[in-house]
Parts: sequence; structure tokens; C-alpha cells
Amino acid sequence: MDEYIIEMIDITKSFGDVKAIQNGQFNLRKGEIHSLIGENGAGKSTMMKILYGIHQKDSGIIKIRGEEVRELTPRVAIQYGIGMVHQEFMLVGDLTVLENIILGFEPRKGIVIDFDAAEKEIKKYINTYGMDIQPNKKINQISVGEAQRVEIIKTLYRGAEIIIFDEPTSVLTPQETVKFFEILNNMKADGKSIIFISHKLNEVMEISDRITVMRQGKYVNTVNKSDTNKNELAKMMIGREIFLNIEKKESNPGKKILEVNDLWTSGEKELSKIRGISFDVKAGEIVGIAGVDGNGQSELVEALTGLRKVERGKITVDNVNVTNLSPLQIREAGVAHIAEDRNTRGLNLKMNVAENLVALKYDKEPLAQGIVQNRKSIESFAKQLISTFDIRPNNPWALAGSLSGGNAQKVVIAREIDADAKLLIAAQPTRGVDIGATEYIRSKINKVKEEGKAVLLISADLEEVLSLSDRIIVMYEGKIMGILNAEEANEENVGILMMGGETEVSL
Amino acid sequence: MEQTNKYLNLLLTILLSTIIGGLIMLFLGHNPIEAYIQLLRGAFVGKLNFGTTLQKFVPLLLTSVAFLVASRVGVFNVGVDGELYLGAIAAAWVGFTFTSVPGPILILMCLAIAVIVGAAWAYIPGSLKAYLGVNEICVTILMNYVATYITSYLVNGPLSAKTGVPQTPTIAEGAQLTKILKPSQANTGLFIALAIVAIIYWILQNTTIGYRFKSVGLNPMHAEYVGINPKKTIINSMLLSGAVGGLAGAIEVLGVYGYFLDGFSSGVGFDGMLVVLMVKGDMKMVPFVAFFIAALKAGALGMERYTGLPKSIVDTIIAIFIIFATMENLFSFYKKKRIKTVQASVSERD
Amino acid sequence: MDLGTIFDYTLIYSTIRASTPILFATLAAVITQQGDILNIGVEGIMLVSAFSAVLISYLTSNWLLGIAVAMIVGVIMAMIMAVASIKYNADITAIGMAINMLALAVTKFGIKQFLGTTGSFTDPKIAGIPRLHFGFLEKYKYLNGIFNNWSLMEVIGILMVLALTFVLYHTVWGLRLRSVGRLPMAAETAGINVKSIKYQIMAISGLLGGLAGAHLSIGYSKMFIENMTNGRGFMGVAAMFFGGANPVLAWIGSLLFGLIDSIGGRLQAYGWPSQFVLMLPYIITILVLSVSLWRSAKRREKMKSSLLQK
Amino acid sequence: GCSSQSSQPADSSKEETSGDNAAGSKKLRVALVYSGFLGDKSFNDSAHAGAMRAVNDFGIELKELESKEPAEWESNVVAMASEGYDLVVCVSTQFQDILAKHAPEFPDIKFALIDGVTKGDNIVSTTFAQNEGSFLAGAAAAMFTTKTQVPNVNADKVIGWVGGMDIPVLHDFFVGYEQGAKYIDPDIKILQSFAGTFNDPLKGKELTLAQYSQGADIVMNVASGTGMGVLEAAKEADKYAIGVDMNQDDVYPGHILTSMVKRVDNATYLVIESVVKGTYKGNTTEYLDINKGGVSLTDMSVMKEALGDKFPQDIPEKIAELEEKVKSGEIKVNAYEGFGRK
Ligand SMILES: Nc1ncnc2c1ncn2[C@@H]1O[C@H](COP(=O)(O)OP(=O)(O)OP(=O)(O)O)[C@@H](O)[C@H]1O
Ligand SMILES: Nc1ncnc2c1ncn2[C@@H]1O[C@H](COP(=O)(O)OP(=O)(O)OP(=O)(O)O)[C@@H](O)[C@H]1O
Ligand SMILES: [Mg+2]
Ligand SMILES: [Mg+2]
Repeated sequence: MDEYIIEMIDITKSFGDVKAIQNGQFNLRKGEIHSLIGENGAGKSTMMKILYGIHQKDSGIIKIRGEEVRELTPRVAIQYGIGMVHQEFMLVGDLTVLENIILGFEPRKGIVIDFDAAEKEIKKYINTYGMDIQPNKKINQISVGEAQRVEIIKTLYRGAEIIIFDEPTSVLTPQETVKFFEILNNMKADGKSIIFISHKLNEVMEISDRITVMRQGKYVNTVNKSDTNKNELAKMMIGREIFLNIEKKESNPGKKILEVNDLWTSGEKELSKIRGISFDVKAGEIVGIAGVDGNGQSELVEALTGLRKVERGKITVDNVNVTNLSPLQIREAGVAHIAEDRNTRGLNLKMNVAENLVALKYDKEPLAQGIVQNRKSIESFAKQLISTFDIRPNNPWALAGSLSGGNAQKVVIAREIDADAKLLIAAQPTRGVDIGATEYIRSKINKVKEEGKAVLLISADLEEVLSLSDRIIVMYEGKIMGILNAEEANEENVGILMMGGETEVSL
Repeated sequence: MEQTNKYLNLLLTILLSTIIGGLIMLFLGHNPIEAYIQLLRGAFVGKLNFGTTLQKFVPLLLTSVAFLVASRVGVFNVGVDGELYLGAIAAAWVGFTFTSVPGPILILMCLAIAVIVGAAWAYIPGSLKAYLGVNEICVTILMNYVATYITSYLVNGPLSAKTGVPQTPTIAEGAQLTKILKPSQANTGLFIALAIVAIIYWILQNTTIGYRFKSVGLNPMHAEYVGINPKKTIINSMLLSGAVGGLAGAIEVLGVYGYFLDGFSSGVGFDGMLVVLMVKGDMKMVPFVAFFIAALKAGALGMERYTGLPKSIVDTIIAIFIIFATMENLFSFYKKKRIKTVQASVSERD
Repeated sequence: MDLGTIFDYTLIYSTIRASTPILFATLAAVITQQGDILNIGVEGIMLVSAFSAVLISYLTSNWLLGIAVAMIVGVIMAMIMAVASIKYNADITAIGMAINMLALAVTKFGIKQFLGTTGSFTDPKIAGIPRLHFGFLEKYKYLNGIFNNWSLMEVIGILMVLALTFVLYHTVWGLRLRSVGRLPMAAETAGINVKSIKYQIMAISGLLGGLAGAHLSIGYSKMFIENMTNGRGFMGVAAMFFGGANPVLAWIGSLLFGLIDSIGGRLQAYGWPSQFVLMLPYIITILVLSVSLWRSAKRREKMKSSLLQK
Repeated sequence: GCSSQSSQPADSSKEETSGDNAAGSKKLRVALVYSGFLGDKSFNDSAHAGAMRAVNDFGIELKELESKEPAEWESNVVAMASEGYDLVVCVSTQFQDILAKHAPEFPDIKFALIDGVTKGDNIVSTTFAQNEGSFLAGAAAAMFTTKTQVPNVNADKVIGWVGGMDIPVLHDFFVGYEQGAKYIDPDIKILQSFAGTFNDPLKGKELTLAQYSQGADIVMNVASGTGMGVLEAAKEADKYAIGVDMNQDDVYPGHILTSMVKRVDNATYLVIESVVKGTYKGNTTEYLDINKGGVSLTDMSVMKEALGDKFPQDIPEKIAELEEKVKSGEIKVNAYEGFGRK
């Protein structure tokens, strides 16, 4: 079909022993928005990274505007007018917005970069698409939303006609998403062709012209939006029907376990400093914290768990003052913590599963006598957790780094739930985990609550917060915008608070 | 599978550097076969030669392990040389000062002071790294100079034997370790070193201390999160590393020299670092590679004595060997083939 | 003690003079560090280059040729490191140390093989890099003492600092290099060939290391002595860390070394124990590094503080 | 315990004699073990020169082993002894203890120690009165620094001294140098620096330039390889230096007033000669002082030629006079702790 400007046929790709893609098919028509959906690890990013020349395909054919391209590198892809906004932003923190945009395509006067010309050029895109950015700020100093706009302008500046967005909305508020879709539609109107990766079916149904589904590295189907619906897509993605909404029992809050009083901390970014927040979590309830990534949630969790210095204010756990204690002391006071980033905090990817599972008890009886570790008890301890939490493969000596995202996350969950603490802080417990594992993890967290423990749930996934929490705290720029009871909260009013807006129900 | 590849790699590396070294010798007009025979002879044949290999092996083994311990937490302790010097002079001081103490106790005292001094010295870069984030490679390199000057001052001033040679008085007879394989300088320090290394390996493999080192070394962010204090762990590993470095110095003094001599050891700490980098952190290989390097060095002495070939040729070979040994997929031709066949079978199936 | 003879105007030029051998090494480390490569092999690159410079200058009596060959040899050494670390994934520190060891060994038998002597070599036939003499300055005592008779290399050293600053912060290549060092994926996705840039900076580092060596053996002095670098490459790396890989700040670091060295030389003459004077530059560097990091950590913390906002 | 090695000397001597077409009688085999490297243009090279003279004169077989590492010094000495060399010459004070320890293990081998003293039936020691030679050098420097008729010499009474490593034997040099200078002029100021190493000419140069900038016109080096930098500084700054160990006057003619020659070459030659001639007698110490020609200043002829009539003729005259006084004992030169006549 010569109308396609992109054709990817029979693509295969392995990483070592991982067959990331086995039968990849994808095509794109000029001027359409084509969504690529699938569970975590389905191979979406890999497909697109192959198209953009970051990964080399093992076999298969790629045609761009009908012409077969054998050697693809990012530079070649860019020459063919392909641009990509990555799942993880490709922005150099130390450099300015302007420098990041022109990187690789610098206008020059002799050998010197012509910054003035660059700025003029960029203004064009800012105006055409209504994307507001500050060219001379360093990347470190801007917000996630702005960073995404920088990424988009970067691809446009490079003359992209075909633009790949890898899960662009996962870091945006519902309102920002609306604005982002406007930009997408503008671009489409401008004749650009767009590939949109997501696993949020609502969004996909809203924005796409066509939809391609992948599952476990294999191509499933491509459908017109008009010929399908959410349920059908979900079935194609997962291979079975699934219901994420877990049954929430009436909560029965007991005494206050966590009390936070006028807390102030420093922050990675200007907007994420915590500026005087107070709240509490009671035994037997789940308090959810909603908010767009980067509004202080991470800092809050770090302050609560001793990983960041508290500048002012007080934190007590079961009436014990834990302000500015060490992570170990806080854990000993009765806090367990599912870290938001399993790859850097939650797990030691280069240690094996058993070593990861014992990380909280490695020096306690019976895992160790004195300073001597007991290999046998470690093994049986690990095996038991592995079977309880259905971690696959069930090999305690496998490297944690070799596990899939969902199983890796289960290791973290297993360890932290096994800690049997009075307070469980669960930060982004299902981020980047596929639907099956998500369901499992959410039910486990709910079970912790039912056992009468306090749970503080932090998630960027609004649906997750809404479906699990008894009370919902909305954070914006390091402050609490409102605390809502589960019954009165919905996507809309929480979304507005997440944007820093006002709503009647705020208390 | 992976394991055998690693050892095969090492063998190939040795072979390749040997060949290159041979070519250099040919170029310089020497007979490489003859030279290598003399090299082997210089390393292994006869008590003197084999003893010299052992004598060089002991400090190299200890400095390798000292570097290894710090590298377990991700710290590059280039300062083992400094720790060795200060440990050595401290041991010498105890050895010639408390001469009335019975031998075995005096030996223990010497080793203990060396351990303390070495650890204390390593504490400085360790804490600077842990608390201020000062690059430890930089600091330890600089501190080596400082340590050398401190010992030089001591040995020419307050601790001088005043004999015209920059050395301390000789330590008490009883504190001197027994020589084995006379007339070489190999001594019972070998057994102390082996015992220490065994203990340290055991600590690293089987104790909670080792677990903490590993955890911090592989991912300090994770370690902090599960309640291990990365800063303290870094400092602890540096203390242990420094202790082993100091011990290496003490054994040199008690076993080989009987006194501290200004500038007595040039760069064993560096050599130890290279050993560890060559085996890419594989603890079990450390003693073997350390022994291999020691044998090469001792053999080089012999080669120079018996053939007139300069020792620097062997140093060149060692350097080439290190360069190749640290490369990762130098001999990957067989690996590549394997992957290709895997792919072939995949496409056949599809 | 007569402070006047220690801190007089001649200290200015002597600081420059003492810092230049380190400066080139510093810059060689700076350029690679910008691309996230810790080049600890500068020491070895310098040593082999110093030897080549003397050898060629002695054989041809042409200092320019000496410098040229030193630079070529520097690049060859750097390329060995580059191939090993970039292509074959070798640990860069290990390779650096191995290169240092190789340099020591190769020059040791190089002296014997090519110059027929051992240990050291000096000969009137070695053509040295010229000094810049301005007749008109002779009339003024202070200007003359400070600015006259600089070695060509001392001037080039300062020009190099400026050139490097310009290249890093104003040119296309500099921008790309900085992105490669900080987030290689970003560079890669911008179509920049990361490996190629890494090879390029290693080559430049080799050129600078070559200059460093040439300055040592036919600029600063006219001789070659075994291990004559004597840790100057390492000092260069330390100065690079001092300046956080910024050429100007790193230059200040090497000036600091030069200054302490010069003052130290003068202090010794007043009976300070030599060892204490000799260890001063090292101790002061460690102190300055620590204090500057401690202060910048504090500053960062303050900047980050939420209490100061709003 | 060297019996196990008996095969080694046999086969290596076979190799060597096969290449030797000289008279049937076995050559005397001599080994020189250094505590550093040749090419220092001073101490070690001087010993080497003496040994080469012996090779020429007596046709001996010579083996030289260089090394900077103390551990290797010891094993080199032992190895040479085990190899059955007739005479093992240890060229440095640093071998004192090593010889004391190992010489008794090889009663059939003759040892010699240059520049140090060790007792033993098979050891001959030679020491030098470097303090006496340095006394003369100090006196010459002190006179020279006020000779303003010489280009670039100021009236300030300041002279310099740059050493290598800060080790005792260097202090023995310095003590004499200082005494000599003060003998000429009690008000003279003597700048003293150590480079901390024997092979960093750049450091030596920097230290020397620093001393020049502090008013010294002439600087004595006792610094082996580092000293090369001292001499070069003299040439470059158009100032003056004093050489050491060997005659370094013509390294940079016109910039090196004189050299304090330590006749290491003679000492080496003499001990080899004694073995050749059969006069070797163990457990003796040769103290090569100024009387025996063990130390001396050069005649300054190179300098004289370079300076022409600006050359201060009174210096060599005064030095000759002082030399007599030292020889006769009229002037007693101090020695550093551990040195001097024993
Ligand atoms: N750079 C890498 N090198 C080796 N293996 C990798 C790498 N990146 C990912 N993997 C492998 O990918 C698998 C899952 O990791 P990944 O982070 O892709 O999980 P995911 O949840 O499927 O995706 P994501 O977290 O990006 O949403 C693991 O088996 C891991 O070993
Ligand atoms: N660099 C890599 N090394 C090894 N394995 C990888 C690498 N990148 C991806 N994989 C593996 O390839 C498979 C496909 O990953 P990919 O990132 O394409 O999934 P995805 O569909 O984008 O998932 P997500 O929604 O989590 O982003 C996964 O199993 C992952 O583990
Ligand atoms: Mg993805
Ligand atoms: Mg004067």
C-alpha cells in the first residue's frame, strides 16, 4: 500500500535472551494519528526505538515513504523527518532549554552557534502551536509539562513530519492532557503524522484515527477507531477481560498512626519543595495522595521515610517523633515503604532476588546469627515470600535485574508487606506494571488496610488513587490543595485541584 | 558457560601479550624463547627465585585485597600505597621501641598498630567521600604523596637510626618473621597474609558486613532506602581497606626488611589496584592474578640477571597484558558466532 | 624570615612557570571529563610525549618537529585508551593506569635503545622551544620580571584555556560534547555520534598531553629523565576536579599548585623541614577541594531550602 | 642454603666463557649493584666509569644491576652472590644493612661497599669525606657571590644549596658546605632546599630559580637527576651552579663554577684492582678523605676560560690554601651524625 509513509513489516528484536519483539507490524498514513497500545513490556517502545534508529532490528523490513531503509540511526531517521518524544525525556539537565532544542541541528555563524537565529526560529513554533516555554532556563529548573513542550518543539525544530510520542500523557494532569491533545490536533491539521503510544484506553479512543495493539512482543491487530470500543481493545491487549476496580470495604479508621504537622522540606525542583503541609493517616484506612508528578509527592515520601531532611515541622508515627531520624530508625518505628522507583531505590538490580527480599531482615535472627549470615534460612525465607507473592521465576538466586517489571515490583511489595509495619507508604506501587500485576498489587495493598494497618498511597494514576483510597489528599506545588473523602472525589474535581484550581468540595 | 569464557579470555589475553612481548624482544634483537625460559626460571626455579616470587606476592596480594574491599562499596582506593607506608613505619616504630616485649606479642602489637594507622589514614578519604562527595581517586593519589613525605620526615628525623641511611633502627629480633626458602626474603608473612585474605573473603561473603558492602556498592540509593547507612558503610569499608593496606606494610617490615626504609616500596598499591581491575571484581581470581603478576615481576629480575634483557620489557608486557585483560569483548568472536546461530535457529522456526 | 623575598613580584611569573606543566595535563583531563571520561592516563601520555619530543628534537635539532611528533605520539597513546575503553568497554581507570605503566616501561628502554644511555639524557643538540623576548620591556624592572622571557608554551597554555572555553561554550561541537558527557542518550537521539565524539576528545586529550610532555622535556627543560613527569599528570587530574572540568576554574587550580610550589621552594630556604613544605601542595589541594565541595553543598542546600521561598 | 643453586653458576659461566676467546684463565667476574639507575651523571655513573676503567685495564667480566626498589636491591645482591661472582660491589650507603645481613651467608664471595661502612671478613668498605669537599665548595660559593664583576652576580651575601631526597648523607654535604661558607664570611646566608626526589629535574630547576630570585647567585646541587635541573636553571637564568660527584663543569660551560668531585670511580676501580692483584683484605674501611684524593674540587678551568679576565682568580688561590689547611687538620670540618671518620 503506497499510501503509507511508514511501514514496519515482520520486525524481530531480542535483547540477549529476551525476545522483545517477535512479529512486529506497524504502518502509518500521512496526516493520521495512529495509536500503539499494549501492556507494559509489550514491545511498544522497542518498536518505535527501532523506527527511530536507537535499536537495530534483528530482522524485518522498514519502509519510509515507500523506500526500504536498511541502516537506521537517529540521524538517518531525523533526515527522513521522523521525530520522537521519549518516555523518559532526552533533555540534558545542565543545558538550557534553547541548547537542548538545537542540539544536533545548531544554526551557526562560522563555527560559533548562532543563538539569536535559533531563538527566532523557535519562537515560530511557540506561536504556531501555543506552546509556552522559556528558552534560557536550564532544564533543571522547569516543570515536567514544560519539559514535554520542549521535547515537542525539539522534534518540530528538527523538521519532523512524523512524530512519535511514547506515553506522553503519563506525566500530565487531565487538564494538561486536554491541552496536549489540542496541540496534537493542531499538528495533525498542519499535515504531520503522529504515532501515539499509551495504555490509557480513554485517551486512545479520544485522539486516534487508527489503533494498533501489541501483546507480549507480538502484533495483535490494527483497527479503525470507529470500528472498535474500549472493551474490545482491552481484550486484545490483555487476552482476557479484567476488572481493575477492587471492592472497597467500608473503612473503619482507628487511632492516628501517622501525623504530619507543618512539614517543610527542600525539593529537587522549585515546585516540588514541601511548604508547610499537615495531615494524618489512621489505622485501617488508605489515604491517597493525588497530584501531578513533581508537585512534592516524592519529597514528601522521602521526608517521611528519612531520605530527605525535614527543615521544619514534625512527623510522628504512632506517637513517636520520627522527624529527621535515619531511614533505619524510622523503619524501626514501624514504617514500611514501597519506593516509587523500583530500579534505583526499591531494588538492588545487581543482587539476586533472595538478597533483595531479605534487605530489611538480613541482620536479624534467623537470617543471621550475630554477623554471620545463615544461607539456609535466607533461602527458605526467600522461597516462602516468592511463593506467597507469586514471583516468577521462582528462583531466589535469579538476579533482580532479570525480572520483568511486574515481578520486580512484586519483590518490593513482598518485602515491604512482610515487614508487617504499622504504616505502609506505597509510592507509585503499580507504575509501569502490567494490568494483571496491577490488579494483584492493589488487592494486596487493600488487604494491608483490612488488617488494620495505616496506608499512605501516593500515585500519579488518578484512577488508582480514586479506586483505593478512603480519603484523598491533592497536592500542588508542595502544598495541600484539599483533602476529600472518597465519596465526594471524582476525576474532575481532583483534576482541578491537581492543577492548583479551586473547587467547592475542598475542605 | 560465562565462567569458562572468562577464564578462556584470561588465557587468551596472556597468550596475546606474551606474543606481543616476544615480538618486541625480536625487534630489540633478543631471543624471546630464551628470554621467556629465563623469565620462568627467574620466577620458579630454585629457592631464591621462587622465594622472590612469594616475597613479591605477599604485599601484592594484600594490596589487591585492600583495594578490593573498598571497591566492593564502589570506592576507588588508590591510596593503598600511603596506608602501606604509614602502617609500615608504625610497625617499625613499635618493633624497635618495645624490644623487651616477647616476640609473638610484639608481632601482634606491630600488626595491630599498622592496622590502626592504615585504617585511620584511609578514614580521611573515606569520610571526605562519604560526607562531602570529594572524588576519592583524586584525594587518595594526593594523600599518597603526603604519606610518603610524612614517613620520609620521620625516618630522617625522629625515628632515624642515625646510621647514614634513611631507615629506622632494626626491630627486635623476636618481632622478625621467620624466613622461609633462604636465601630469598620470603617469610612467614605469607601465611599471615593468606590467613587475613581468607578471613576477609569470609567476611565479604558470609557476614552482614559483607552484605552491607555489597548492597551499598551495587546501589547506594537502595541501601539507604532499606536502612543501611551508605556513608557509614563507605567509611567502614575504607577503614577495612586501610587496615589491610597498613598490614601489608607491617608484614614487609617484619618479614622482609626488619626496619623501615625510606621509599622502600614503589607502587605495590597501584599494582594491587590493577590486579582487581583486571579480574573485574571477581574475588576468587584475585590471588591467582596477584600471584601471576608477582611471578612475572620476580621472573623479570631473573631475566635481567641471566639474559641482560631490561626488566622494562616485562613491565611492558605486564602493561599490555593489563590493557587487554581489562577489555571486555576482545575475544568475542566465538560469542558472536553463538548469538548468530541462535538467531539462525529462531528464524528457522518462524 | 624575610617575607619580602618570598612574596615579591617574581612570584607571579614563577607561579605561571611552575603551573604550566600541570596546566596542559589539566586541560587534557578537562576535555575528556566534559565527555564523561576520566583520563588518568595523562601521566603516561605526557611521559611518552616528553621522550618523543626530546628524541626528535635531538635528532633533527628542530623543536617544532619535536612538538609535532610528541603530539602525534600523545594521540596514539590516547587512541589505545580510547579503543580499549570505548570499543572494548575496558574500565577507563584501569586502562589509564596501564598506560602509565606502559609509558614508564617503554621510555625506560627507549632511552637505552634510541639514545644509548640510561636514566637520563641531555645534549646540547636538543633544540628547545624558544622563549619570547621583548627588548622594550627591559627598561621596566617589574614588567620585565613578570612578562618578559615567557616560554612560548606558557603563552600557548593560557591561549589553550581561552580556546577551550570558547570551544566548549560557544561552538556547535562544544555543545554536542557537553551533551555527550551529561546525557549520552540525548545526544544519541539528536543524531550525534557519541562514540565518535568520545574518540575525538580522546584524540584532543592526546594532543594536549603531547604538548604537556613536549613542554616538560624541550620547553621547561631540555632533557629527558626517566619518570620525569613525577605525578604531574595526576596533579593535572586533581586540578581538573578542582575546577569541576571547567577550563578556567581548572586553570586556577593549576595556578594554585604552581603558587604553592613556588612559595614552598622559597619557604624551604628558611629552614622549614623539606618534607612538610613538599607535601603542602597536596594537602592544600585536598583542603581546597573539600572546602569548596562543602561550601557548594551548603549553598545548594540553601538554594533548595523551602523556607527561603515566598 | 645456596647449595640448591649450584647448577646455576655453572651453566651461566659456561655461556659466558664460550663467548670469551681470551687466554684460557678464567676472567674475574665482578658485579656492580646500584641503588638506582645509571645515567644520573653523578654518583652511579661515576662508579660505572671506574668499573669500565677496570674492564679496560684488567679484562674482567662485568655485570651491572640497576634498581630503584629496596626489595630488589637485596635480592640483586643475594642473586649475584649466589651466581658465584667473585666480587660484588654495592654502590650506595643504602646497602649497609643488606651486606651485614647477607655477606656472612657467602663466605667465599668478596663484597665491597661504596660510600658506607659495614664490618665483615669478606667486606671492604669505602667512605668519602664529602663534608670536606663540600667545605671547599661552600667557601668558593661564598667568595663568588660577591664578585660583582662577574655578569649577573649581585653584592648580596646569599648562596644556595639544592638537595635531592632529604636523607642523612646529603646533610653531611650540607654541614660542610655551610661551614665553608661561614668560614669565608660569617654573615653569609645559605638557602637550602630539598626536592624530595633524586629524579625530578623540573623540581630541581624550580627550586633553584626560587633561590636565585631570593638573591643567591650560585647554587650547589647534590641531587643526582634532580641536579640536572639545578644546572639547567643556572644556564637559563644566566646564573651559576656547583656540580657534584663527577666533574660537571662542562655541562653548561661558564655557568658551573666548579664541581665537588667524589671519586666514586676511584673507589670502585681500586677495590676491583685489589681483587685482581690479590691485595683484597676484608673487614677494612677505606676512608677517602681530601688527603687521599677521595674528594676534591675541580680546577675551575672551564669557568676561567668562559669568563676570561673577569674570572676572580683569588677564588682558586684561596681554595688551594684552604685545601691545605683541611688536609693538615688545621681546619676541622664537621660531619653530620653517623658520618665522618669512625
Ligand atoms: N538496559 C537494560 N539492560 C538489560 N536489561 C534490561 C534493560 N532495560 C530493561 N531490561 C530488562 O527489561 C525487563 C523489564 O524492564 P522494564 O523496565 O522494561 O520493565 P517494564 O515494566 O516492562 O517497562 P517500563 O518500566 O519501561 O514501563 C527486565 O527483564 C530487565 O532486565
Ligand atoms: N535495552 C533493553 N535490554 C533488554 N531488554 C529490553 C530492553 N528494552 C526493552 N527490553 C525488553 O523488551 C520488552 C519490550 O519492552 P518495551 O520497552 O518495548 O515495552 P513497552 O511496550 O514500551 O512497555 P511499557 O509500556 O512499559 O513502556 C520488555 O520485556 C523489556 O523487558
Ligand atoms: Mg515503553
Ligand atoms: Mg650575591
